[in-house]
Amino acid sequence: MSSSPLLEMLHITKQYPGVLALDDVTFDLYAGEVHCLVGENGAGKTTLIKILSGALPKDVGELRVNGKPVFLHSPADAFEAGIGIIHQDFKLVPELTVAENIFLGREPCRGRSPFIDFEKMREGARAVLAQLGESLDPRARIGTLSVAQRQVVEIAKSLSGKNRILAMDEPSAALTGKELKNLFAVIRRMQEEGVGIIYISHRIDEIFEIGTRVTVLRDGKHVHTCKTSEADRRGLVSWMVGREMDQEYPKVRLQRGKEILRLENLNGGKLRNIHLAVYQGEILGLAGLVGAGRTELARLIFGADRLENGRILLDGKEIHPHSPRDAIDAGIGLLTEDRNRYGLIMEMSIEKNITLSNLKAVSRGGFIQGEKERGAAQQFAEELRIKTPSLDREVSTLSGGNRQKVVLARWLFTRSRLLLFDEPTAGIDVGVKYEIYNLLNQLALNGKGVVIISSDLPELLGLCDRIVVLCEGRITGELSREEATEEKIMLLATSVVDMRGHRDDREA
Amino acid sequence: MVSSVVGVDFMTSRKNILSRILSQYGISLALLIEIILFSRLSPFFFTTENILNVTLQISITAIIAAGMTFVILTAGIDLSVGALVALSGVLATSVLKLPIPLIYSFPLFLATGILVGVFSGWLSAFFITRFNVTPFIVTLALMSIWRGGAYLYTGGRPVWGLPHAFSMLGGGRVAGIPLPTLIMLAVYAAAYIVLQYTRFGRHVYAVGGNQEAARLAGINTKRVLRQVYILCGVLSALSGMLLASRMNSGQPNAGLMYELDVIAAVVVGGASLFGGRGSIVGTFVGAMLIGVSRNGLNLLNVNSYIQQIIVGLVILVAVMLDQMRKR
Amino acid sequence: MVSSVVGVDFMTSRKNILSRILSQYGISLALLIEIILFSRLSPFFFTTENILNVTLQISITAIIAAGMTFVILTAGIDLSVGALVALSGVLATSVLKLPIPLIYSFPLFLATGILVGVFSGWLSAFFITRFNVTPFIVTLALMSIWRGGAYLYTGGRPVWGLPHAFSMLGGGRVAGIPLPTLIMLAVYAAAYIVLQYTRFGRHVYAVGGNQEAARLAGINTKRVLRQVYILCGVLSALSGMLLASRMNSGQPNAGLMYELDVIAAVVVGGASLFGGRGSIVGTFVGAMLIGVSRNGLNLLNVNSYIQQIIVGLVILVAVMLDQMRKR
Amino acid sequence: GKKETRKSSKIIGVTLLTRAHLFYKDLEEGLLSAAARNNYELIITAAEFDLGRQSGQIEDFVARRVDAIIVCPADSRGVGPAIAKANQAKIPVFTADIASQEGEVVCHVASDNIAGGRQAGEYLARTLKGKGNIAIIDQPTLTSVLDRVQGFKDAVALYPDMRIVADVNGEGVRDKAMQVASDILQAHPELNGIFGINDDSALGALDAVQQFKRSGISIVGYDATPPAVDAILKNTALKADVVQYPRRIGETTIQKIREYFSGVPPQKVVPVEVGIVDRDSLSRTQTR
Ligand SMILES: Nc1ncnc2c1ncn2[C@@H]1O[C@H](COP(=O)(O)OP(=O)(O)OP(=O)(O)O)[C@@H](O)[C@H]1O
Ligand SMILES: Nc1ncnc2c1ncn2[C@@H]1O[C@H](COP(=O)(O)OP(=O)(O)OP(=O)(O)O)[C@@H](O)[C@H]1O
Ligand SMILES: [Mg+2]
Ligand SMILES: [Mg+2]
Repeated sequence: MSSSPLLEMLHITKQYPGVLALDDVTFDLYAGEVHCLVGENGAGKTTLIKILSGALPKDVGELRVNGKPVFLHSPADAFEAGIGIIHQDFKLVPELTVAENIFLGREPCRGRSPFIDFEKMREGARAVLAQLGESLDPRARIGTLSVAQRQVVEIAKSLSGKNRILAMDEPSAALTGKELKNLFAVIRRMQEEGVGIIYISHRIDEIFEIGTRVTVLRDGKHVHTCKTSEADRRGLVSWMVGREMDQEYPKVRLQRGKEILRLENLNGGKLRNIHLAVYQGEILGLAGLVGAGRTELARLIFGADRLENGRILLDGKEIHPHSPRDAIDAGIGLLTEDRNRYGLIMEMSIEKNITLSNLKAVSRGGFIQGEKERGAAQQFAEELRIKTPSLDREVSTLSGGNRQKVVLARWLFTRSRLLLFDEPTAGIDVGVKYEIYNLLNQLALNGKGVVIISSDLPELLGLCDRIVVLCEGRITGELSREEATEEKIMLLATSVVDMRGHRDDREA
Repeated sequence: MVSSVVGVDFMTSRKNILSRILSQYGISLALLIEIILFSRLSPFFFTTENILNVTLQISITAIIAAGMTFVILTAGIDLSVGALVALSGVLATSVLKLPIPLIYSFPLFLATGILVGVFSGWLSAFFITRFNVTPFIVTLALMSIWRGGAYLYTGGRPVWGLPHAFSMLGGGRVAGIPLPTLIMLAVYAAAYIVLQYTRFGRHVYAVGGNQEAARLAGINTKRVLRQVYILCGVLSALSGMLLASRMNSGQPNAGLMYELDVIAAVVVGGASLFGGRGSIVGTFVGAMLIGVSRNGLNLLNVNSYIQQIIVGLVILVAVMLDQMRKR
Repeated sequence: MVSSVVGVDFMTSRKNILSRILSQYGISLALLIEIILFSRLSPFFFTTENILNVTLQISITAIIAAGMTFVILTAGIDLSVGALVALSGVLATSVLKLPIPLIYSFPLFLATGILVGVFSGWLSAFFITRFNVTPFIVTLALMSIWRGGAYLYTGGRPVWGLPHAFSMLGGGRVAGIPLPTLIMLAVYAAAYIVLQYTRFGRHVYAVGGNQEAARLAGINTKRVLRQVYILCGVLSALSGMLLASRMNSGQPNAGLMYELDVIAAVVVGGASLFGGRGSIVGTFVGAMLIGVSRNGLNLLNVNSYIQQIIVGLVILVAVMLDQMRKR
Repeated sequence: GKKETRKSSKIIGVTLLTRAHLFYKDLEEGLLSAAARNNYELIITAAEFDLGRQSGQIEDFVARRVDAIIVCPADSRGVGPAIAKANQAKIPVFTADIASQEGEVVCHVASDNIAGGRQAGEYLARTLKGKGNIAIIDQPTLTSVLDRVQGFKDAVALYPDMRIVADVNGEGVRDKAMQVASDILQAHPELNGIFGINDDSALGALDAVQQFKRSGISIVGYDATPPAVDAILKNTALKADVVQYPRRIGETTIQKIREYFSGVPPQKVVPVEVGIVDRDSLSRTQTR
């Protein structure tokens, strides 16, 4: 670590209409360190990064790189200053390919001509992806990729330039096992090369694993900065949420009730021969690697994709959900993993997004009763602590974690009998996560079927009564709460690959 | 396109009184300025009779614009409305030529017109939802087909010689107010209530904001689209019938280029062609703005070439004002 | 290689290229079917002279459609192209009336026309990027303003009595091929290369696919938009000048409704009005499809009312085929 | 024998200005009936006011090698190059209604628009006894209409007490004409006369006058289409119409083509009479 900071952000203040997102925040970063930034949802982490990226003008404050003031009027300026950003909501062009996205804005050209050297670009893309241990086809269009794959591309994009400063806004939210390890390896390597890294995450373990220092923000204010070696988990969490929290996974032992969902020999998409049962009063976890088919399975049950064959039985009766509407009418709910693409109506208010799937409950004869609607939304907003000055705000003005809470609220409000949660806590802070776990327990307690897909393995282990593991579209095993460990899950999640004795392109 | 939180629009630091006023009224301010200006320039402008005249003139396109607002809110577009005005006009009026008393043929006339509208809207929605053809193409094709159909059916000649009493529909007055004006007001009141207070209205916004998310939230997006296009078709047909009554004839060349006027009114009124954003009040003000410009310039006997230029400028300036207020 | 991809002579080009085009662009199939059908029905259709004739006729709108493809790729739209054809036509031709030899006035003619196009495109982009007014409104306003301007400047009467040699530009032939056809092919070849192989081309797609992402990647999105609208303006002006030469006069009512034909060609060619999706080859095939339909129906002496209906159907069916192939 | 004469002997390409107006509908009928009598086959297209499209249609005819082409030019000058192409291909070109200023045209059959406009002006001046306020429902984007209005203004200019107070664009269709006429009625409580540049314009003005229950206004239209004739006969505000006899223009054009084919070179310009009809003349003779 050198003596003078690589980056200084001094007295930064940013006001949104009705929200003071940053209030006199000072933050610095040294070459070769990983400076973690933590805080509750809506604390202002992303806002700080956006100011650093040149995409958002600050109201007050000063930025210095290597002691010299810099003025960032546009993202191009930040790029010029050697600042790379991994954005929380991916900033990718769905119609362009992986390689084109990675090199967007700085495409390699043939000599000084305006013609792109596609060969060089693909090679470059392959090289950065290899650093991350990924062999995504550089010619694949972004629109066809899953959230996790997009996350990888977003990371690769920031690695392809020559950045001295790299800010990563929740890069791990969609990643699991192998991808995460590769990410950390890359971070360490860059650290050695003297790059300064800002790392944002809601997974506290990660902070201690790779962080050099950690800064806590709360309600837009700087609260605390210290070396990670001098901090402990409890302390950090209490700095963040402003109170003590003892248990991370509140587990209530439940009595398994009668079968609520039964899948018989389901086929569709990449899924093959799926047999599965979900019971009342239990929380079932679905584990697997990126692209294992967990999301597809949930979508099939929910009627979002076409079922090739097989039977779906709800409460013993066969159902044929041809559309999400059918599924919802039958009592099934699905929280999708990609809140921005498949969850939220961005230009609609928070309140309207919450009630969208269950408008019947707040209307009479087709007319929505404003007060009832407000009441319902209010209740969930408080329960999930959605941070906003008003529920009339557009969802687009919310921070990432708070958006996630809105989709969660929507599905809690539908009061479905069977709830499928695909990455329910992605981007949600520890304090609220705890509340959500309580809510999930409560749902199970009330006799609902709860299925959770999560790439956060400790979360699955802490929360589920039973974990089913998928690999390449097949169920490769089932573990009870008692027998489940991270190692066993990972083994099952890669079992098909092992059996075949060679690695699939996607998994290599 | 889903824009995200970056929110460059929110440069709130320099918010002065003017922009605060603007933020309240948007393009209504432009309309107000225009009304004041015309009142000063022409003694005939701000008279009861002329105000009724303006509302009567805009009623035809404004009624369609109410339907178009729904369509545009779903990120769609309907280019067939002008042709539909003609087709419903000629088909419905030809019913009035049947040798039966008006008291019987009139309901038949209404039924025919409405049916044409329903059918056209249904057909648009069918191709859009079933074959995934973009609304622009579907309705462009229908525009061509309906217009050709109207000419073909009439052989290019108007349907005329209709019972004189028929002209009461478009030409009559109730309490001094032209019937089309009243119908327009009723349509707007109903559209406002539907969009603001009903589940269907909410679904329209949701489908336009993010169709896939709406589907996954359990909204029957295909049905919503179908209803929206049928609504637009029916309102176009209604306009076609009113227009036919005002001219006491079915003109195969009626409604030429209305689609542009109608879409302009909706977009000037603040709706986004990318869906999910817009309001029925905005559309009304948009239609008024265009209608008042034309009327005022006609009253002032401004050369028609210069009128075109001024109307273009008015639209541009009004929307610029509207955008500046959003800063 | 490029010109064969563009597909001037479908029948003679290599089989593998042909099948590649077909699999990539579903509407090429529709075009092919149509060509085969017309060849069977009319002995005059598949003759060298008529094929050249078709390319000559579509050249005017196709050249504009190339520019419109860029605009639509950025999720924009340009409604002013038709009016610009008229305005550039009358302004540029009036230079030819100056009492100087054609050899001096002709470059001046070209400069004037191009300048009009550059200015219009620049102005559109200025309002779009600076005041955040939606492209639909800006270019609708400019359409009205330029058209009014063209009428006003000429008093509604054409600019005529031009030097006879001037008609060579639009009427001349090189190696038997009409000059406008050659210019169109050159424009398409260049547009193809720019869109596929240059940074600018990628940036156009990026801006249309996700403007925010493009901006955050350091792309100067405003500059891209400016360049795109200027390009579209210049190509419209070029078309205006070619048309003026073909008619040996500057017509203030030239290019009426071209915007619709042009946008239709682009969208039929597979572009999305929401940006980011589309191709220059698709646009060419789209323009051909519409042009061939009109030509073939004229040759077959189909009643013009029925022609409208058939053209509508052809567009609808072609795009449906294209969609079904994507399943 | 008989079978042979049934087969059409000649193919003639026609490009009309538009098919959206009754005038051209009638002209087309004149063409068709005369063509049927002569066993000519007609290929009828329409420019819809778009010269570019019309040039294309002419080029299509050349490609199809028709025996003759009839053009109702979308513009008198602009159509020249297209006609030149037909000349090159040695296909005879005839123009109807509107003349071409350039290219070789065998024969032009038309009524004079300036004369027609002048007749309308004179009629209105007679009716209003040489004084009053007059409005024009115009369509100043067409050369033929500009000529009509020119003739009308020339005639009115002879009466110092007649003033043209408004000249608005009704785009030649009834719905738009009705709208602008309504506006005019508001601005001019003292309006005495309206000239509609075609019958859609005049009838649109009539609709407005009736809806606003205005009296003392005389309207003169152009083309004398059946709905207009009916309105005149019913003693409405529409008092008179200029007649162009479009059927006769069509029939005459075919007749001239036949003369040409039979080796008799027709005269260069064949004028077709223009007249004005009002209630008296209509009830006296059945014109149509
Ligand atoms: N465009 C906007 N308009 C209004 N308020 C906004 C906007 N963007 C963010 N905010 C508000 O600013 C505050 C800080 O948001 P920010 O995105 O920085 O939070 P965060 O710390 O990144 O949270 P998370 O962990 O949920 O991602 C939040 O209260 C948010 O609602
Ligand atoms: N019909 C569909 N339409 C749109 N996206 C789909 C569809 N089916 C699957 N997907 C997307 O494809 C991606 C891959 O799904 P899959 O089920 O294979 O992955 P997974 O096991 O959920 O792993 P991960 O979510 O970690 O990538 C998911 O992100 C899902 O959103
Ligand atoms: Mg954040
Ligand atoms: Mg998933």
